[in-house]
Amino acid sequence: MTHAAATVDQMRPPYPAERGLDVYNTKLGMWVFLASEVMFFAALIGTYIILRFGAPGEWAKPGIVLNIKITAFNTFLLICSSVSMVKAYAAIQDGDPKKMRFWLLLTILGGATFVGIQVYEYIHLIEHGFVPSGVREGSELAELVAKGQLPAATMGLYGSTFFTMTGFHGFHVTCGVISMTYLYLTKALPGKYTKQSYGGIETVGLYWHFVDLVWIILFTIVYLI
Amino acid sequence: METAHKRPNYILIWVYLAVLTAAELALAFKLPISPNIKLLLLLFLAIWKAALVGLFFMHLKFERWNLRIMAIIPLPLAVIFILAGMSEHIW
Amino acid sequence: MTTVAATAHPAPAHHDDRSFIRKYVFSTDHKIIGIQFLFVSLFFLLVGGLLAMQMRWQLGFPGKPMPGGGVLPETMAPGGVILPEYYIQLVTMHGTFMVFFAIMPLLVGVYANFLIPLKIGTHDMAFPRINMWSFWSFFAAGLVMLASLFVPDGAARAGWTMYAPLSARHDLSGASFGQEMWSVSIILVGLSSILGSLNYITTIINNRAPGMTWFRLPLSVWSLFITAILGLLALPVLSGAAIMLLFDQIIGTHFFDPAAGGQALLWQHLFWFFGHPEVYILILPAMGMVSDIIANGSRKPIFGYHSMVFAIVAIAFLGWIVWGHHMFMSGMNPTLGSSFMVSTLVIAVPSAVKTFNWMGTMWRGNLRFTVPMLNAVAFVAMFVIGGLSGIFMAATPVDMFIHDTYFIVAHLHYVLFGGSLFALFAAIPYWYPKMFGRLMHEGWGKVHFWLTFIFYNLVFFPMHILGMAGHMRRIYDPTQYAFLQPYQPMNEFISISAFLLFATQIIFFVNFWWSLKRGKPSGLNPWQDNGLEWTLPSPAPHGNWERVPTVYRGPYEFSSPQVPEDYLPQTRRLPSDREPAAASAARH
Amino acid sequence: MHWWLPLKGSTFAGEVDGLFLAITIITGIAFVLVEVGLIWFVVKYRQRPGRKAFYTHGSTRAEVIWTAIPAVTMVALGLISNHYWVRIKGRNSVPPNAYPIAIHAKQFEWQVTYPGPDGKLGTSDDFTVRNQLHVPVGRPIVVRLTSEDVIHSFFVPVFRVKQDAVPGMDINAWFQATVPGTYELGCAELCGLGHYRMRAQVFVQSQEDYDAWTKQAAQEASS
Repeated sequence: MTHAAATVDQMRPPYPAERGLDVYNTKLGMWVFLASEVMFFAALIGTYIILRFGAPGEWAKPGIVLNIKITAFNTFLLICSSVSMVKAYAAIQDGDPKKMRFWLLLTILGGATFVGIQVYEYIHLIEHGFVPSGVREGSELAELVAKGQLPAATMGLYGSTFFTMTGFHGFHVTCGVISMTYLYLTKALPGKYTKQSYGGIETVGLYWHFVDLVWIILFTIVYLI
Repeated sequence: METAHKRPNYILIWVYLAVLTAAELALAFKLPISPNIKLLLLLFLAIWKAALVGLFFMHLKFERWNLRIMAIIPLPLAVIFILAGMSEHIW
Repeated sequence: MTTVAATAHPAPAHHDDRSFIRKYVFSTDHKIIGIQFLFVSLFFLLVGGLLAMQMRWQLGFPGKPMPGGGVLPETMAPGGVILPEYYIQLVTMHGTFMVFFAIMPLLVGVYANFLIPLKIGTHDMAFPRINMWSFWSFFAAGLVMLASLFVPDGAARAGWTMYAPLSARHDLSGASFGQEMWSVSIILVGLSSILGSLNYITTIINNRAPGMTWFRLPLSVWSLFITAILGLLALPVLSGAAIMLLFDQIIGTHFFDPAAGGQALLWQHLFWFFGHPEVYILILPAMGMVSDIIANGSRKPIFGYHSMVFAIVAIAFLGWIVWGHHMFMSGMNPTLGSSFMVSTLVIAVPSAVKTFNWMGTMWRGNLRFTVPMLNAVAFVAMFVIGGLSGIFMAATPVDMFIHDTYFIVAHLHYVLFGGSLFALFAAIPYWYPKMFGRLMHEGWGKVHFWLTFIFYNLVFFPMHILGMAGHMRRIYDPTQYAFLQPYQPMNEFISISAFLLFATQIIFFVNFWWSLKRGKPSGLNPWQDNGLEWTLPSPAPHGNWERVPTVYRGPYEFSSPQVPEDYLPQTRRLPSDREPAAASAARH
Repeated sequence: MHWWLPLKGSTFAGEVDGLFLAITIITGIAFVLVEVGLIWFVVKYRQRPGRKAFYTHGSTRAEVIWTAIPAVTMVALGLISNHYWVRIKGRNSVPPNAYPIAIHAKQFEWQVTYPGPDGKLGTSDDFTVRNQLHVPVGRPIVVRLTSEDVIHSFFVPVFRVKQDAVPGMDINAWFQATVPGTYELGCAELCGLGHYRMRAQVFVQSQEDYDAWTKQAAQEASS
């Protein structure tokens, strides 16, 4: 194994503080990556805000189009999984790998359920006629648009932005679930995380909390406002 | 990297987040107030929740400034972009 | 905090038992990845050049059959005569290849990978495997883009800036699959750059050798660091925009389609919000490497090291708030135009500081005109023209006339060819020995330099005059316009010079290949430089150092009175030097 | 063939050209300074055996000077440019008495709608002509630009005026022609494969000629 590969899983910075940030490489790398993720979501969310701000007429009513109740539950679920993630992190810091495995598994389950519910929500929405291009002809929503309960001019924009933003968030959650599962199977189960070495848990945790944070913003601006 | 800082009470943060989410829902669908105030309050609550996650779950509260900068740098850029894009529609 | 454990890894150098595939194909060695980037992006440079030649043929000799054009299919050039729809594909793909697949990977992909670990004194990148993925996603992006030239309906047709709604709606552009492949390819390029950037940033922050403080970093590393930050934050915006464009194209969303409430200008804001930092991604590394080469060639410390660093930082910071200057005529809010004009003009200040500091470096030097030095000096001379012509378009009333004319084409080529490419013609022979252990041929290098310098100016300087006549960009046949007909001889002149310029590049490519096997062996330090990389054998071995070196001074101690020679390597310990505090831990 | 800018055909062409000249002089000085300096250094300080370069890390005074001079110049240039910009393209720049003409751009033609005898757009006496822009000399004209499909750009080199026509937006650009004659209007923004032939004739006429043409064209359009 090369030197560099060996340092990757180190919980220590490669060099003393005066030569770096006093943060080990993977953690620093994850923070740097998250900075770029912020810009990615800024592009998507910014697009949404700008389109909505300059929209021709009234914005679509989320309360009618979407199923807020189920998404509110999903939001709660994601918050819970963030807490379980941080509990896993606290457990391994205390040197309790068993408790860590329990909380990590709970996080994975929470994340997977979130994705499952989101897929269900998508199917439900598409059945009702809410699609990325707006409203499907001849569907339930199309009737509401015809009756004037939903604005025809902005449904297309709402569909575009809604599915793109929530879809990419869902994609990020899926990536998080996959990487946590991978870490669970290859590192947590074989007992490779210890009180001294838990970099993977901390790093994937940062990612997971970031995904949760993005959802908090998305839930408010897409579903509630 | 031992935990030099006092560990926050994660369950308490969780309760906070849950209560704030419930408050958001109530605000959005139950309270009869003007849409503009609602918008501001909802954004405020969302930022509050996001800040809780960032500060406690992602431990930004306990990191050094040079790492916090990493998280902060993109934010003004995003704000500049959104404001410029919005200004198209107010002239 | 002690770090003995972290630094005491066995050094892997000199017993290399990796298989061929692990060593040269799916390599995680930063130097091999750099070389992979070099070969692939030189190929794309050639492709971009070939596309430009076809454009120049059409502009110089509109409607005449192109020599050798008979090999092109009927859908592009029946009987060798270029069709308008093929011409706009050429325009689009020339820009796309040169920006995303030639200049950017040549500067960042090649030299960030190759130089950063060598110059800061570490064994490899912080995340070697992510680094490998960065190359392979770039490679996949390149293949997709190249393949798009050959699909039915041809490649993307909306210019490299892909202004919506032309790009978003196939019924308006006439392209279909090619347009979608462009979006996919750009998403992959974005991924590649993000992965690369996070690696460079982490490596530079965390993995510097003992004594390598921030203000002892060579300017090349400083500029690559700032470039990586720009790339990290700008490319995700492009990827996001390209994703939305792709969705508009394939799943019928309406982001950029005004017919359904979308906004055409939104694409421009997104694109240029990425695009202007991108412009600095394309020039900052060139500036950094030229600084290294000019100091070396002048045998003098760089003039005003700190202000050079602050100028890089200032350019990068201002680069985020000037994007609107690409949109002065787009119907953007004119008040916003005023603020963008001021920020754009202000960016001339750090650029001027850099130019004067390069001149200050040469002042009272002892100038050695090696091929890298010649090209580096040409960089300064040409970048000045590109920088100064930028002031014209920054002034909004003047931009009203010259926007989207050949004046812009001249300006951007003075920066990207005269700037970035001359810097590469300096950097490639300069670090060639460390890559391949041999020097490139000096005589042919000089022939290539002089011919390129002459033909390059003959091609691009007259374009200013075309622009002042109002010659629009991206038009297939300028003779359509009566007011442009008198300028046709100038278009012919430019085209012939362009063909000669292209032919001259063959010298470079032949020299490059020939020297791989036949070049003069270079030895450790052919340019008598101070950098850490020159303490290693050429080519540098896998893992770089047996033991991480210790740094005692900055990289530009040329002609120091402390030693009789005119250079003083960063690792050489003089009796007066103190051991850096961090070194005691690393030494054991 | 000119080696300098084309004919000044509008009221602000002189201002634009003046600014162009001013920037040419400013940048010309910087250009000569740098290039002559470079050549001088290249010749004077070329390598000679036995010589060692002058060892210096820079001079704060010199750097302050060459930071301050460009900074002051650029800020001044920005203020001057902004003065003209506000007058030409600013929010309230369109003269109130400007004569309105609507131009609808589409792949690949310019549909020019004239207000007819009443001088107002949107009334029944409007008429549309393809690819011909007739304007009376010496009178401010406001062009209302719209686009059917993609982004086009209205560009008349002799007027020094350029403005994109963006689908979904309604953009006003104004100018006042000063020299009667026939000129060309081109599309300056890549708009598809016919971009290069998206051109129109511009006729700057005296008011009488313009009125006569309007009468005739309105008849032709209605018949």
